[in-house]
Formats: sequence, structure tokens, C-alpha cells
Amino acid sequence: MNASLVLQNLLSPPVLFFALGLLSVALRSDLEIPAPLPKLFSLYLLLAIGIKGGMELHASGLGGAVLLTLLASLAMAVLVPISSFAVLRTRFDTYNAAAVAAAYGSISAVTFITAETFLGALGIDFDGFMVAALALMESPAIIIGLLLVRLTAPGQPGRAEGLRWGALLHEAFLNSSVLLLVGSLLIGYLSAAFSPAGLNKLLPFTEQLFYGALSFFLLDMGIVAAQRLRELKETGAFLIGFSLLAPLLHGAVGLGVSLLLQLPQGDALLFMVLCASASYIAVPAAMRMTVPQANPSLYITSSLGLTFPFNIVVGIPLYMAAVQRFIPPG
Amino acid sequence: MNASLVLQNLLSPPVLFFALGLLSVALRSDLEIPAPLPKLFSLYLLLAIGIKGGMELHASGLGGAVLLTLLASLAMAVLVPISSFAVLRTRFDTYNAAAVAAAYGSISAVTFITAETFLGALGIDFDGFMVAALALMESPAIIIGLLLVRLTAPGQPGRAEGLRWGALLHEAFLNSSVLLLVGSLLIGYLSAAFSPAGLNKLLPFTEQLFYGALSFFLLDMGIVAAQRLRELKETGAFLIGFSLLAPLLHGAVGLGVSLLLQLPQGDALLFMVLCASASYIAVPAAMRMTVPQANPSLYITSSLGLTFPFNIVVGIPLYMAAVQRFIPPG
Amino acid sequence: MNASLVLQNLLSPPVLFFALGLLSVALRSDLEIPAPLPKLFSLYLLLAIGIKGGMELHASGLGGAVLLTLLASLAMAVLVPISSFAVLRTRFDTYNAAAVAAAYGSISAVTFITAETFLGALGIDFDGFMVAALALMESPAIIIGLLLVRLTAPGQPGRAEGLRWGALLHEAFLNSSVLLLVGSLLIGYLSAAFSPAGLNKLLPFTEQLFYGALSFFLLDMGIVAAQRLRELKETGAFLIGFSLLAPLLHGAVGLGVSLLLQLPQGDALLFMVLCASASYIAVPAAMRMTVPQANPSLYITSSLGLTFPFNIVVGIPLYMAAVQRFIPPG
Amino acid sequence: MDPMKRLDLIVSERELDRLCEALLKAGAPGYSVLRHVTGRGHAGQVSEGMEFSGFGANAHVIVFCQRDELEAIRAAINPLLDYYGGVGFVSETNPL
Amino acid sequence: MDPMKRLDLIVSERELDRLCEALLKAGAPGYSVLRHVTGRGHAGQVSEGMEFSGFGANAHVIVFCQRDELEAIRAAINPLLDYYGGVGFVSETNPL
Amino acid sequence: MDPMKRLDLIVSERELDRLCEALLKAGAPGYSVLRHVTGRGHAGQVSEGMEFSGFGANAHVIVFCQRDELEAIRAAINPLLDYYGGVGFVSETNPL
Ligand SMILES: Nc1ncnc2c1ncn2[C@@H]1O[C@H](COP(=O)(O)O)[C@@H](O)[C@H]1O
Ligand SMILES: Nc1ncnc2c1ncn2[C@@H]1O[C@H](COP(=O)(O)O)[C@@H](O)[C@H]1O
Ligand SMILES: Nc1ncnc2c1ncn2[C@@H]1O[C@H](COP(=O)(O)O)[C@@H](O)[C@H]1O
Ligand code: NA
Ligand code: NA
Ligand code: NA
Repeated sequence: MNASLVLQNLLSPPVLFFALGLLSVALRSDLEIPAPLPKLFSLYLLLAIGIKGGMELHASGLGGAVLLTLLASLAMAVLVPISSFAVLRTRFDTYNAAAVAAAYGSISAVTFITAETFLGALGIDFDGFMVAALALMESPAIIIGLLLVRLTAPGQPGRAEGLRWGALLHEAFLNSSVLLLVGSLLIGYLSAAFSPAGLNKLLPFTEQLFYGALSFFLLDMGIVAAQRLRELKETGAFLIGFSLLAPLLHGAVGLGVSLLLQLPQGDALLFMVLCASASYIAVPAAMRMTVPQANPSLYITSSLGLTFPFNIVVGIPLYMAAVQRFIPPG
Repeated sequence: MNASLVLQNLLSPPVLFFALGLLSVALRSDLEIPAPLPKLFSLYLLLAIGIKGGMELHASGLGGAVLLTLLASLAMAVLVPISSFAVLRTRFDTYNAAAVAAAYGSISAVTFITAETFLGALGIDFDGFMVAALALMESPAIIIGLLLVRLTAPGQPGRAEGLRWGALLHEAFLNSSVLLLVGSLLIGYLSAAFSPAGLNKLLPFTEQLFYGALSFFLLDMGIVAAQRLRELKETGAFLIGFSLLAPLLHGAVGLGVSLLLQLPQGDALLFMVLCASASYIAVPAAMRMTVPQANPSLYITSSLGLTFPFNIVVGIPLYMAAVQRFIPPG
Repeated sequence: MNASLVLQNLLSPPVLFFALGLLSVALRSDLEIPAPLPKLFSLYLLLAIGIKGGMELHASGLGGAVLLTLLASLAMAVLVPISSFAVLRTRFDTYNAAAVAAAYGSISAVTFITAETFLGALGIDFDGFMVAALALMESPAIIIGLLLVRLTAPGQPGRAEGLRWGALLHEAFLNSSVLLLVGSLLIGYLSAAFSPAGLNKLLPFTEQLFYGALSFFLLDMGIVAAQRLRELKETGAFLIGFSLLAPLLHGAVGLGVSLLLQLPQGDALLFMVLCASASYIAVPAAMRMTVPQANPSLYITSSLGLTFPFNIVVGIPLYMAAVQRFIPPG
Repeated sequence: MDPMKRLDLIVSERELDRLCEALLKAGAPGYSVLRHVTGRGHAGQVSEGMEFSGFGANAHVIVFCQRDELEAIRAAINPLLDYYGGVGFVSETNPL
Repeated sequence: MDPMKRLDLIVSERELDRLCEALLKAGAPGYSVLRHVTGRGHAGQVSEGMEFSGFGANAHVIVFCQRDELEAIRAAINPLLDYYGGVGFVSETNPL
Repeated sequence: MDPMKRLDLIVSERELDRLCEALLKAGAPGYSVLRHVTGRGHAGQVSEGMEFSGFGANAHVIVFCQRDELEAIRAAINPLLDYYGGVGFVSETNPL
């Protein structure tokens, strides 16, 4: 594996700020980014990648590769939680196994964004429609997770099942991060088509600040991830192992699919990262409400405390090395 | 009326984000911009238009047209609440009629800013002193509103009248939005005159981010306005009608005055927008304290839930069409 | 003294916004920047000067002048609190004297930043390692302050002394502002060395917004400083005198040291400002926990309510005039 | 005036809307909500660190009600506390 | 120690300064304020959505006082609650 | 169910971590924390204006506990309140 890729990733400002966040918790410093400032950056990042993706979608159009890629994304978002559930169910009850599985079936937008900036630093292109894949892969796992509970849990409480489903679909497809991402994607597309002057005036906000905002947000993510690590005892060795092996496995499957679809290098990396990352935003929030029997410290600690740092620090350059090995440059 | 103007407005990023905010409430999504983030954007926008206005005032100087325009603004800020009161009093008690009337006599800075960016997209110029008109029209309606209560309410409670007046003038002329706007205007003027290098270093902050910050803030305004719409039942048909007709009427008067003053197209649009818009910031805050007998859901729902979206989505291009019809380009 | 220097400082946007903040409290306006927005700007400014300093450290390297300057900074950070304690002890008890002395032995990052932008406006260079001096001078006074209490207070409570020391060293060297500043300095250095492309993408965030963010933050600092001034009665004439004379005296000593070290004009001004400024961030927070017997309104009012405005408005141009008088331009 | 009851409910912010709806349906005359509450209970530590994710911290809901309104509220709220977690307490109080 | 009184006042943030001044004048030994309180009462729903406008949500003010300090506070506060809206309650409490 | 105790502690945010640790050590079954509390007491006015500096405002800590848990908590907390300032009160309460 290419050591310079690892170094180049490790020594980029966003990853260094992430490390600073981890370190500050390790040193028990009182550095904190008080709420709701992290929310500001998280909203901003979703808005900005939405706009960028929409703009590029408009530039590139919806070709045949697009639809196949989106279909493959959807398939991964359905298969990953099912197979993860099968593995996790060997150690956890239905509720916890389903909740963790749902997290791994969904995606981490920040991991995706960090991979994008990594590609930017390497000068490797990628397609705007990958943001649509990101949006598409966020929600299905929530549905699958709840279906798994419904189908396998002994004696489900019968309260208001119909109503619950409405709430669930709502939670899955209209939660704030999906709505903001899809909305910004559409706005980027529409204004690229009809109001290019307006879009141009938006770019200093969405593009020039992007890298700095990502760095700032990763500082906070480092703090939050490290705080989660304190709960590792509760997590147990099995789940720790799962958190570190699942991204490798899912990433490898993602690479296989990318080869089948003949994706170019940039898109392949992003697809791998989507498969390999786990959600700590939309899915936990949905699971808290729909599967309150599951223990949040299991699904949040594994996705946010372990898989997320793993992908940011080691995963991305590793996946890139694999991409460069199997896919010829553009 | 020019359909392309409407489309051009509707499909610009700020208005699309406003629509996304409305939509998210309609779909009952949990998208929210938690406090105090909206305050950050609202402070920023006031600061930035103040700086810009002051800079342009310094460039253009205070000619004869300036003083006449400012006088006309002042006159509108006094006459609009009085005539609105006469109309509203037919259905509401003194307190509510005065509070709503005061809202319509004052202005909405965000509507003004959106009109400015609309002019920017059309490539039409406007004068910096219009920001002074904006500042000037914010407060008088607060005084008029309370005078109307004092003069027409039956058996005013006699408590500490003298002191109250002090508090009222204070509330009217030193409330935070007036102070920040006027302060930034002065700072823009002074630093344009004495510290142009400093001003230059400020511009990336106040100008490049402006459009993005406006878009972000309008996303929140869409959410807040739509939440207000839920209270429409309480509002009643009369006030709904008033909220949609008053901007048209006041806008038309504003156009007449612009013709008299021979304002150029850009200034005329901004003057119309000032007349047509209603306050949901300074006035409601002042009314809450000085006329607690009035029902806030009346004056906020009408100004923020109805008149504001109407102006942003339909009003601005409509007024522009009227301007283009009656005033020859610069 | 050069009147144009004073004017140039007074009429620059950051100082004008500071004055607007002071004014708004004097006029009893309700203008406020609600928490945690000021924290956003304060975190941003520390991050941005850290990055900038690290970048410049990488460009200039660590020469002989660097080490001597850093040593001199350290010496000042130890000597100033000791001599201040001796003076303050004549009027205050050990606890209060030590807490105030510690504040004056440490530094104010915002004063330093304002001096930097002042140099920028004058077109005078300064070295990146001065940011390292800033970081180095933040903490020692905290230790000295507590040592003074320990050595001179009658009958110290004996609880858990060993543990306390650990907590103190921790508070001194790992408090959030030191950690963020030193961390950003390192990140700036490392990414300048290994990831220059990444650093380049960070600069629009850290450099272009800097001046605006400083102006915005100084608006808040003006408000907070003026609110502190209301507590002047409690402070007493002696401490008021100290707050205004100490910066002049410490600045003069700083100038003397700069002459000895043959610092160029820019570095000399920054060194004077470091000596002359007092801490209202790291030190008060540490004193609140380690010397709860001291009255916070004494050490905060003097450093934030008096010394800070004095330095921002009068001190910086005054020190610059002294620098220009005694040190030939580069 | 008659003595009244004061309820203190602490639940996750995610369940807040549901709780408030249930309160109104059960006849509570009003309520007040404080968000951003952190703490510790059976389910472990709750912090504000995940706020950006929509996961949220806890909320503290206060209800002042008449004695005879209490029973209906109790019947509506206790099942929610049992299912989702959170705590609920009642004390005596009097109008000022 | 003697039993004391605990006051809970919930008013609009706009009236907060006035309320706190009145408390001090009436001899309250201290008070604590929690802002950003949302809720529902006679005047309908109060949210934080208008916070950017200076309109604000509610504030919760807590006062611990001696029994014999209560009467003056009550006399000062009740008229404010009547005029501007808001609720006020008193309960028994004891120093820890 | 048995009547329980409700503790209300108001301390500076700077001492919050220490207080919560002491509570847990003394056997409190849980606690809730509201930060950003402003107010006035013996040490004068506390505002949120210095929040950016890490100096912080006050925090309000609520503990619901059994009667027989109270004594240990009182013994652990009162010295902290004496040394750092802040107030602590106990009232009667009942599980909902
Ligand atoms: N019964 C109640 N229980 C708890 N809080 C209340 C109650 N009634 C009113 N409030 C609070 O007091 C505020 C003002 O009440 P009101 O003046 O009745 O609208 C409301 O917005 C609530 O936050
Ligand atoms: N009588 C009181 N009622 C309510 N809160 C109080 C009271 N006294 C003090 N406090 C709160 O406790 C904090 C610390 O009190 P002290 O140590 O007395 O300054 C104050 O800032 C207030 O928030
Ligand atoms: N004994 C207690 N005293 C005060 N607050 C509590 C207590 N137990 C639980 N809580 C609060 O209620 C939340 C949910 O409790 P639980 O469902 O027991 O985890 C906790 O996060 C605390 O904020
Ligand atoms: Na995944
Ligand atoms: Na108007
Ligand atoms: Na100093």
C-alpha cells in the first residue's frame, strides 16, 4: 500500500483537526464547540455538497452509468443491513442487532465529504451524481432495520401499527438531513439551469468556505468521537471487531461493484466510502424513536466512535490504494 | 406582467431556499435551524447592508434627491400606519388595530435585501442612500402605533405615563436592529472616508458571503413563516385579505411617490418594497412590551406568515414589472 | 505623538465596531450577540491566527532571534505577575492580589490580533513566531498566581494538595484556548510542510474572513466590556489606576526588551502589546476554580472593562508611536 | 386559592413532541419546556454532543395543574415514560 | 434551618428585565433565570422560532426566599403577571 | 410509592463537573443539568456575557432521590457549596 497516500491524508488540515479533537479529549482539556455551533457546520456542509452536486448533475446530465450507479447504491443500502443483521444477531438481541445493522446500511456524509476533498488534493475527478447516491443511500436502511425488528422480534407490542409505519416512512425520507441534502441538490440543479448568475453569487459561500468549515466540524467530530470511545467497555470485543472489519468488507464489495460498473477512479472511491461508512446522524435519531428497546450507546459508539475515525484516518487512503491498484486512471 | 421576471425571482437560490423552508414545514420534517443561529444571520445581514450602504453613501454624497427621498420615506412611515389603523379598526379593537397598523408602517429588512439581490441579478443599479431610508422607516410606526392607542383607547391605565414615553422612544430608536443598521451605516461611511484599506479587508466578509447568508437565513424564514401559517384560523379572513392587499396598495402609493420624485428604476423598486413590506422584528418586539393587550399571533402571523412570503415570492417581481412599465431605464 | 496613528486606529472598522458595542450599552439598547455566537468567533480567531502563525513559522524557520524572543516572553510572563502582586498586595488580600496579578501576567489574544491588523494597515511586517510568543505567555502567570497564594496566604487549607497541583498544571497548559492555539499552530506548520495544497484551500476561510470576524467579535467585546464598566464602583480607584498604568509600564518594559533584542518594528509592537495586555479568558477561568476566594468582579472588570478598551483604543497607536520613535523602520 | 400540583418530566428531546401532544390531550392547562438538558439516569449519560445529529439531549417539561386534572395526565404520561425512558415527579404547589 | 419558599415564575423574555428589577426592589435575596423556555398557556404556543427578531421565548425565574419575604414579592410580581401574562407558583422548600 | 426528595443545586458552570462527580460518588441515582443559568446571589450578578471565555454562567442541577439517600448527598455537596458558592435546596416530591 502506498505510504504517501496515508501521509497525505493524515497531514491534511481536516484530518489534523480531527486528530486535535481526539487529542483534546485524551488530554482531558475543556475544549468544546458548544451546541448549536456544530449544527451550523453540519447544516452548512449538507447544503454546500447539495448545491455542488446539483450543479454538476446539471453539467453532466443523467447518462446510463448514472442510473446503474444509483441502482447499485440502492441495492447496497438494502443488502448491507440484512447481512450485517445476520452477523450481529449471533451476539445481540433483535433490537440491538437491527439498530446497529441499520447504521451500517446507511452512510456518513462527513466521511463522503472528506473523501471528496482527498480526491481534490490528488487532483482526481468524480461525478456530481455521486451526491445523489449519497442521498439515496441514507434512508433505506432505516426501513430495513425496522422491518427486521418486526419480522424477527418475539411478540411485538401491537400498538397502532399502521400509524407507526407512517411515522417511520416519514422519519426515513423526510428527516432533516435527507431533506436538506435533496433540497439543496434540486436547488443547485434548478439554479444552474435557470439562474446561473444567482448560483455564481452563491459559490463564494458554498465553495470557498467549504474546506475550512469541514476542518472546523471535524475538530468537533474528533471531540465527540473520542467521548464515545470512553464507552468502549460497554461495547464489547465483538462489536469493536465488527466496527473495524465491516468497513473493510463493505468497502471491498463496493470496489467489486465499481469494477463491474466500470466506474472511474474518483467515483469508485466515493462508492467504496459510501458502502464502508456508517450513519451516526439520521439512523440513530430514527432508531431512538422507533426501536427504543435498542441501546443507543451500542449503535452510536460503534458507528461514531470506531468506524468513523477508522475511515477518516486509515480507511480513505486504504480504499484509494485499492482503487489505484484495480482501476486504471481516467 | 413579465413572466420571466417572476421565474427569474422564483428560481434564484434565496427564494428556492425560502420555498424549501416552507416545504419542510408542510411535510412536517424536523428540519430546524436552532436558535441562536438565525440571529447570527440576521445580525450579519444588518451589519453587511449597513456597511454597503455607508460605503455607497460616501461614494455618492448627499444630493438633493437624497433628502427628498428620505423625507418621503418618513412621510410614508407616518401615513401608512394611520390609514391602516382606520381600516383595521373596523374589525379589531384599538390595541390589535394599532399593533397591526404599526407592523405595516414599518419595514422588513430581509424583503429589502432580497429586492436588492434581485436588482443585482437584473443588473440594475440603486443608490446607497436607500439603506438610510430603510433605517429611517423602521421606527416611526412604533411611535404612531402607541399614539393611536393612547388617543383612541377607552380609559387608558394611568401608570407612570411619563416614564412609559421614555421607554417607548428608547424602544423605537435604540432597539437592536435600528442601532446595528445605523451603526454599520456610519461605520461604512467613516471607514470609506478614513480607512479605505480597512474597509477593503472587510469586504470579503460583508460582500462575498452575503448571498449565501441570505439564502441560509431565508431557509429559516421559510420555516418560521410556515409555522405561523398554522395559526391562520385565528387570524380570520379579514386580516388575511388585509395582509395580501395592503402590500399591493402601499406598493402602488410607493410607485406614485417614486414617479413624483423621479427616482430611477432601482431606487423606485426599493422604495415600493419598503412601503409594501411589514415588520416582524422591531415592531412586534416593541408592541409586546408597550401594548401587551394586543394579540401577538395577529400581528406576527399577518406580517410574517402572509405579507412576507407574498412579497418575497410574488411581490418583488410584480413591483419590478410595474416599475419597468412606468419608469424608463436609467 | 503621531495623531494620525490614533485616528487611523480609531477609524478602522474593528475599532469602530468595538465603539458601537460600548455605545449600545451606554444607550441601554438591547443589542446582544447571544451565546454561543461569541464563542464561535473566539474559536475561529484562535484557529486562524494559529494557522497563520504556523504557516509563517514554516516559511521563516526557527532562527536565533526566535529563541531569544521566546525566552524573553517567558521571562515577562513570570516577572510581570510577581511585580504586579507586590503592588496590588498593598491594597488587596493575598487572593485578590494574586488573581489580578495573574491576569496582567498573561495576555489578551484579541488585543494581539487587533495590533496585527493595525500593522497590516500600516504595511509593516512582523514574524510568525510572535504567535508562538503569544501562546507561550498565556499560561505561566496562572502557575505564578497560585504559587503566590500558596506561599503568602495565611493557613492554606490543606486539602489534597498533590491533586490540586495536577489540576492546576492541567488548567494552565491544557485549557481550551492554549490547546486550540498551539494545535492550530502545529497544524499550520505541518500542513505547510506536507500538504501545501490543503493549506491553500483553508486560506479563504482563515484569511479572507478574518477581518470581518474580528470586527464582529469586537462588537461583542465592546458590549461585554461596557457591561463590566458598570461594576466600576466595586473596583475602587486604586485598581482603576492600576488598570490604566500597568499597560503603559509593562509596554515600556516591553519596548526596552525589544531594543535589547533588536526586534524589528512589527515584532516590537506585538511584544509590547503582549506585555501590556491582560487576560480575561484563560486566567479568570482558571482563577475561578483554583482561587475561589478571590472576587471575579475585581480581576475581570480591571482586565476586560478597563485595560482591554484602553489598549484597543489608545494603547496600540501609542505603543506604535513609541516604536517608531525608538526603532528605525526595517 | 386551592393548592395545585406541579409535574416535572424529564425525557429525551426526541420524544418531546409526542409528550406534549399527550399532555394536551390529557387536559393539561399548559406546559413549559426547557431543552438542552443533560444528565444521567438508568440509560447512562446524556450529553449535548450529538445535538448536531438531531439526536438531541433531554428536555425538562413542567406542568402546573389542578389536583383533579392529575389523574388523566398520569394515565397518559406514565406509559410513555415506561416505553421510552425518562422520569416523572409530582409535588405540591400553590398559585402565587 | 427554617423552611423556606420557592417561587417559580414563567414570563416572556421581553419582560424579564422588568421582572428581575421588581424582584430585587421587593427584597428577593437572589434569583436564577433560565431563558429559551418554550411552552403553551392562555396566550397560546410560544416557540423559539422568533428569537432572531428579539421577540424571544419565555424565561423561567426561580427565587428561594424566607417565608416573611414572600408577601412583598407577591405584591410586586402579581400585577406584572396580570398585565403581561405568565404564571407564578410558590412551594415549600428547605435549605440543603 | 414512597415520597422522595428533590434537590435543586445552583452553582457556577466551572464547578459543574466536580459537583456531578460528587453526586455520583455520594450515591445519587441520577441527575439532570440545565446550563446557561444566569442570576444573582451573594457573589453578585452572573451573566452569560463571558461564556466565550470559558468562564460560563451558572448551572441548575436537579436530583430526585430516596429519603435515605439524602444524607450522604448532603454531606458531599454542602462543603462544595460552602467553598465555591452556590445554593442548594431540598423539597418533598412523589413519583408520578
Ligand atoms: N399550566 C402551566 N404549566 C406550566 N407552564 C405554564 C402553564 N401555563 C402557562 N405556562 C407557561 O407560561 C407561559 C405564559 O403563560 P400564559 O400567559 O398563560 O400564556 C406559557 O407560554 C408557558 O410557558
Ligand atoms: N435566593 C436565591 N434564589 C434563587 N437563586 C439564587 C438565590 N441565591 C443565589 N442564587 C443562584 O445561585 C448563584 C450563586 O449564588 P451565590 O453563591 O449566592 O452568588 C446565583 O448566581 C444565582 O443564580
Ligand atoms: N434521579 C434522577 N434525578 C434527576 N434526573 C434524573 C434522575 N434519573 C434520571 N434523570 C433524568 O432523566 C433522564 C432519563 O432518565 P433514564 O431514562 O433513567 O435514563 C436522564 O438522562 C436524566 O436527565
Ligand atoms: Na454504509
Ligand atoms: Na411598510
Ligand atoms: Na501581559
